[in-house]
Amino acid sequence: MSSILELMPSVYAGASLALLAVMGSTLVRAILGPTAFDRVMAVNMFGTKTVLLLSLLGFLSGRPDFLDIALVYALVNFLSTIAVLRFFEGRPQVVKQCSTTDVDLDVNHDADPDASGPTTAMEE
Amino acid sequence: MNHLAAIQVIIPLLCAPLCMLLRWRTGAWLIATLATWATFGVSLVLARTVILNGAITYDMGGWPAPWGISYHVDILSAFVVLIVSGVAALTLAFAYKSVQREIRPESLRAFYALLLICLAGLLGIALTGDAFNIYVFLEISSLSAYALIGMGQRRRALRAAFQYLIMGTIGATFILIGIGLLYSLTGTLNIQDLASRVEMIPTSTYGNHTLITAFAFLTVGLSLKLALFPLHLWLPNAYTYAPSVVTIFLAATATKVAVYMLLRFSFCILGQRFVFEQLTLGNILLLPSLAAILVASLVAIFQYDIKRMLAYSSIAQIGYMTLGISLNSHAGLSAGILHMFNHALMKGALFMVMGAVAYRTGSVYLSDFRGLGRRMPWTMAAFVFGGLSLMGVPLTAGFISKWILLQATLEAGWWPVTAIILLGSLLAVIYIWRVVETAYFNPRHEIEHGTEEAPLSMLLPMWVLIGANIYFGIDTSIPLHMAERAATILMSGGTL
Amino acid sequence: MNIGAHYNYWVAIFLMMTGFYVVITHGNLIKKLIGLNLFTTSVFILYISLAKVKGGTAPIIAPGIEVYSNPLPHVLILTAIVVGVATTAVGLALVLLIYDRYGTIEEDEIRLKDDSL
Amino acid sequence: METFLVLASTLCISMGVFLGITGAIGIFRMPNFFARLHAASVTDSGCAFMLLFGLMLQSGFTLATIKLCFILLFFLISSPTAAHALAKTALSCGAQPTSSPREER
Amino acid sequence: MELIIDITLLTFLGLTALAINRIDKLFCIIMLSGIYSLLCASLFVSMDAVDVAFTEAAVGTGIATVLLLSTIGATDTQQRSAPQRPLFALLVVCATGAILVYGTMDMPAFGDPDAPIHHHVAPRYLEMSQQEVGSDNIVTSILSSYRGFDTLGETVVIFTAGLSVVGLIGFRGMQKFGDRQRAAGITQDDMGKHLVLRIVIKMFIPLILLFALYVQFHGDFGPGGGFQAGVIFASGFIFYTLMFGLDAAMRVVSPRTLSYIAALGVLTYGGVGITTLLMGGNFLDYNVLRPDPLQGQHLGIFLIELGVGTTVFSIMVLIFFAFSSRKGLRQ
Repeated sequence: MSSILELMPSVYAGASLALLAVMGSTLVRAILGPTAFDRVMAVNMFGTKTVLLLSLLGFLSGRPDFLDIALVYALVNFLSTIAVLRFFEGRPQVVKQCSTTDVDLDVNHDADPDASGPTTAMEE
Repeated sequence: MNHLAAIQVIIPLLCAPLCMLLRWRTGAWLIATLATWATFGVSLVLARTVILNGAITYDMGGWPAPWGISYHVDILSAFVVLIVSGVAALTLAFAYKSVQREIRPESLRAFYALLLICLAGLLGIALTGDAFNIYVFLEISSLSAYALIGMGQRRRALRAAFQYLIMGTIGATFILIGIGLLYSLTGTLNIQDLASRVEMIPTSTYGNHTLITAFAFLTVGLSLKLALFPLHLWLPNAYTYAPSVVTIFLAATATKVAVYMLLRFSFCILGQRFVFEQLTLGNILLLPSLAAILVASLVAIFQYDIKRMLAYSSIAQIGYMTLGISLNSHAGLSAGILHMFNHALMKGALFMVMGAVAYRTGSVYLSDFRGLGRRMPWTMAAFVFGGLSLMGVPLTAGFISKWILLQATLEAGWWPVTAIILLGSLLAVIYIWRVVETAYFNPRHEIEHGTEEAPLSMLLPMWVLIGANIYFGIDTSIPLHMAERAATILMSGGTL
Repeated sequence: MNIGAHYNYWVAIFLMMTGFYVVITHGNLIKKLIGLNLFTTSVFILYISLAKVKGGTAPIIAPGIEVYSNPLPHVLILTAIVVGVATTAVGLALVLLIYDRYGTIEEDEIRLKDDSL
Repeated sequence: METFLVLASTLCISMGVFLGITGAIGIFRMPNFFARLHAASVTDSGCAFMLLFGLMLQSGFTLATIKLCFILLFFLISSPTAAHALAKTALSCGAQPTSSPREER
Repeated sequence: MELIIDITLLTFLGLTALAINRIDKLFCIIMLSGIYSLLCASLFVSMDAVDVAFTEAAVGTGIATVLLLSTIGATDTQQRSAPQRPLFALLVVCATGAILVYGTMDMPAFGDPDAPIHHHVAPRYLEMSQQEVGSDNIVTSILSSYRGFDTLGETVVIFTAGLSVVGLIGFRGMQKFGDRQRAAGITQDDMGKHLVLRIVIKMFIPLILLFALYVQFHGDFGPGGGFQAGVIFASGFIFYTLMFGLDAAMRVVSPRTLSYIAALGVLTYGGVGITTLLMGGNFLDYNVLRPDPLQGQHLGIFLIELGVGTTVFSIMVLIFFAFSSRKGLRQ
């Protein structure tokens, strides 16, 4: 019977390695991401993967009562996403400044802050 | 009454939040002044007990030394605490009128609270016997200093505060790295325990590299805080554009506490034998201090803003202190420690004169001093006496420390260094004379705007400092005695 | 296993040096503060990697666990993190006011504006 | 019972990991932002749910399970909301969800 | 296994640090510094520093990112100047790095159990702290009892940061934000359009505050304590401000009251110290608070954690109010 339970740590180890790989790819997306929103999405995804990694590490090291930290990570990750959205609220021209590749977004006129609605096309 | 050491830091630390709780603005000044005068009283009693029956150790939280944080107050700490709280008491007395002109009324309470916190930070550094606690209180005093400098009227104060913040934090992080490396070798943070375990490390084999790197980082971090010559770039702007009260307080205390930290780390923890024989701290410090004395005094001559001139002269005077330390002799060390005391008196008085002139004429350029000799006689007389003490003219405190320094260098046989010290005093004569000449002997001043004498609340503390300058020039027993005993303790590795 | 023995310290030093480089070279005040943050955070990594004991767990007493990591550096770093945040907050307040009074947060533009007075 | 729990949790965890990896590949393959956001957020919630559920199976009725429930609950609500808000702001700030990849301008 | 996780996390950190150095868009750097703190925090967890990971995540990713964002919201998001004197800087940096690497050559290997630091002061904390201080979490017992004076210094540092922001920016600067908004005709400066977000956040804020209280009082047995609780409590308020606008938030608690709460927090901490003085023990010696020393320790730790929590909460919210009140200045 106990042999089956020995299986679990290796499952945790495999899962955490995979999660590290996913975090790596999210990190690369965060660094390369053309538009600013790509970066926000990458940070959000990075946060959720870190939470999962921590829960796995908690189980791997046999101290599962450290899950408060994982909960705080989720909370803080949500907070920083909302703060970024608040930063972009109603300021489209700021978004262009924050995108790395100076893709020539064909903006015929500079959208004044209050005008909502799509005015530009933004892609690679 | 063995709680003195704790009370000394607690009074300013807890009066600061009190200042914030009051809505009544002048109440904040009242609390601050009472707190500083009480701290000065406590420091007098503390100094007396330390002189009479040796060092006091006080365990915070009741835990014995290496486990809890313990305060170890010896002669050197009592001496520095005396300087810091004395200058603070006089600065607060001076501050009532001067701050009304320079600080926005709504941020007055925050200003006084920050000043008290800065005082508590400096006292905390001088008293504590725990290496990491020094870092915490260093950060407290520097953080409040950044904010205080940032509150200056001119927009360049913000720029100076930001530059000081960046260089100060890098310096503090270097000190943190140094403490971390020392901790990794010994496992303790208490200074005396650290000293005993550092001796046990056979520096020839294991642990030699880490110890040298820890010493290197600590020296660079401390000389950044000390504004030793190559790393002094933040000091002139910080002292020139800060409010006058902040400049008076910082110029007379912050650099002295940094010198105290250098002494405490290199003599008490790393041990005088290791630091001077193996790592030749003497030669490392000698060159920058000589450069500081010469270059800073030279640059001071060409400054138009007199506060900036005095800031450069402070860098030169710090060069004298580090020169005393680098002599690696008992006389040199006591000269360095004594100069901390005398320099605090001189610079405190001179910057108070600047505060009074700024209060009356609004700025302290050389042109503002024209004809001040007649219109502000007391203030300018105080400037003359302060200048004489800066030059090292006999019967003033400046002369005593220069005299002992000269004796120490002659005793060590470094006659070129003595020549440089005398040259430094000569340069001091030039840049002081420039101001005195414009104040007294300048012909007619075109627009005789009616600036009359500075108010009494400014003149009194100024003249108390000038009186102390002269008194300790004549009867040098108390400070010299304390400096000499402190030097003996340091030379013996702080264990006496 | 010598590399594994000191890998933590070397990466901490590399991060320290990157932060230090950012602080020295970049003129933008906010970037300087972020570089300063990098620099101080990597000192924390150095401290914490000192405290780790191979095979030890977090210093919270739990039944049936013997080997714990060293709790003292953790306490030191908790205080140092607070100091780091406080410095960043004061630095950012100064940046706000500098932008208010100078209109720019680039160091050389600020110097230009001051020298042109 | 024991083996069933182990098998179930291994299955859940591997499903979660699979979803995670698809998400990671998705954010690189998708042409524009909205497609990438879709890939990221769906797999995020899925991976989180499956992984945490797998861990819950393993830890039985202890305090850890309750904490895992809290995390799972928080994730199930906050992660889609964040993705929704991000998409809404992106839309209002000018990102144009192109209908098909061929219209590369 | 742990070594592989450590090494991957460290390489990620290196990658992020290099990216921060290279990219010149401020917004991207702030996002990357958020990731940097998250990576640091997970590295701390894998190195068994649980409380430190808690604080680093709550502060580094939460508060620092939010403050940086509101700063570049009020200033500008463009970094214009090219790096100056890179060669000289590279030289200085490599020199310092070389000295440091030279210094670490003699340090004990990573995780080496018989390093000096594990045998001198730390063993007493691990063995005796349960009898003497009575809390399972050794870090909390050192933080609040053995080295309680350090934590008083830490609280004063946070209080100084709040004071400097109040001194530099000032309460009137924050109040003026309201009428500047009204003058600019922006009546509803909040994320009104996000209906879904508004409901979710309204649902979450009470839970977040409850979780903060749990962290505050759970400090003895698990990771947590006054400082972390204060930051989470403040993040609840920051959520509210982000969602419902600064005006509404300032009506909930005005900056002036926040500075009073902060002052009271520091005074609670100092007050506990002074009562121990008056009751005959040394400063901050909790054994004298109650007849039974262990209860005294519990009471003392409870009170000072409360003081730290209140100070940190009010100062963090105060700084956030001050920074977001500068938002309208740029237009």
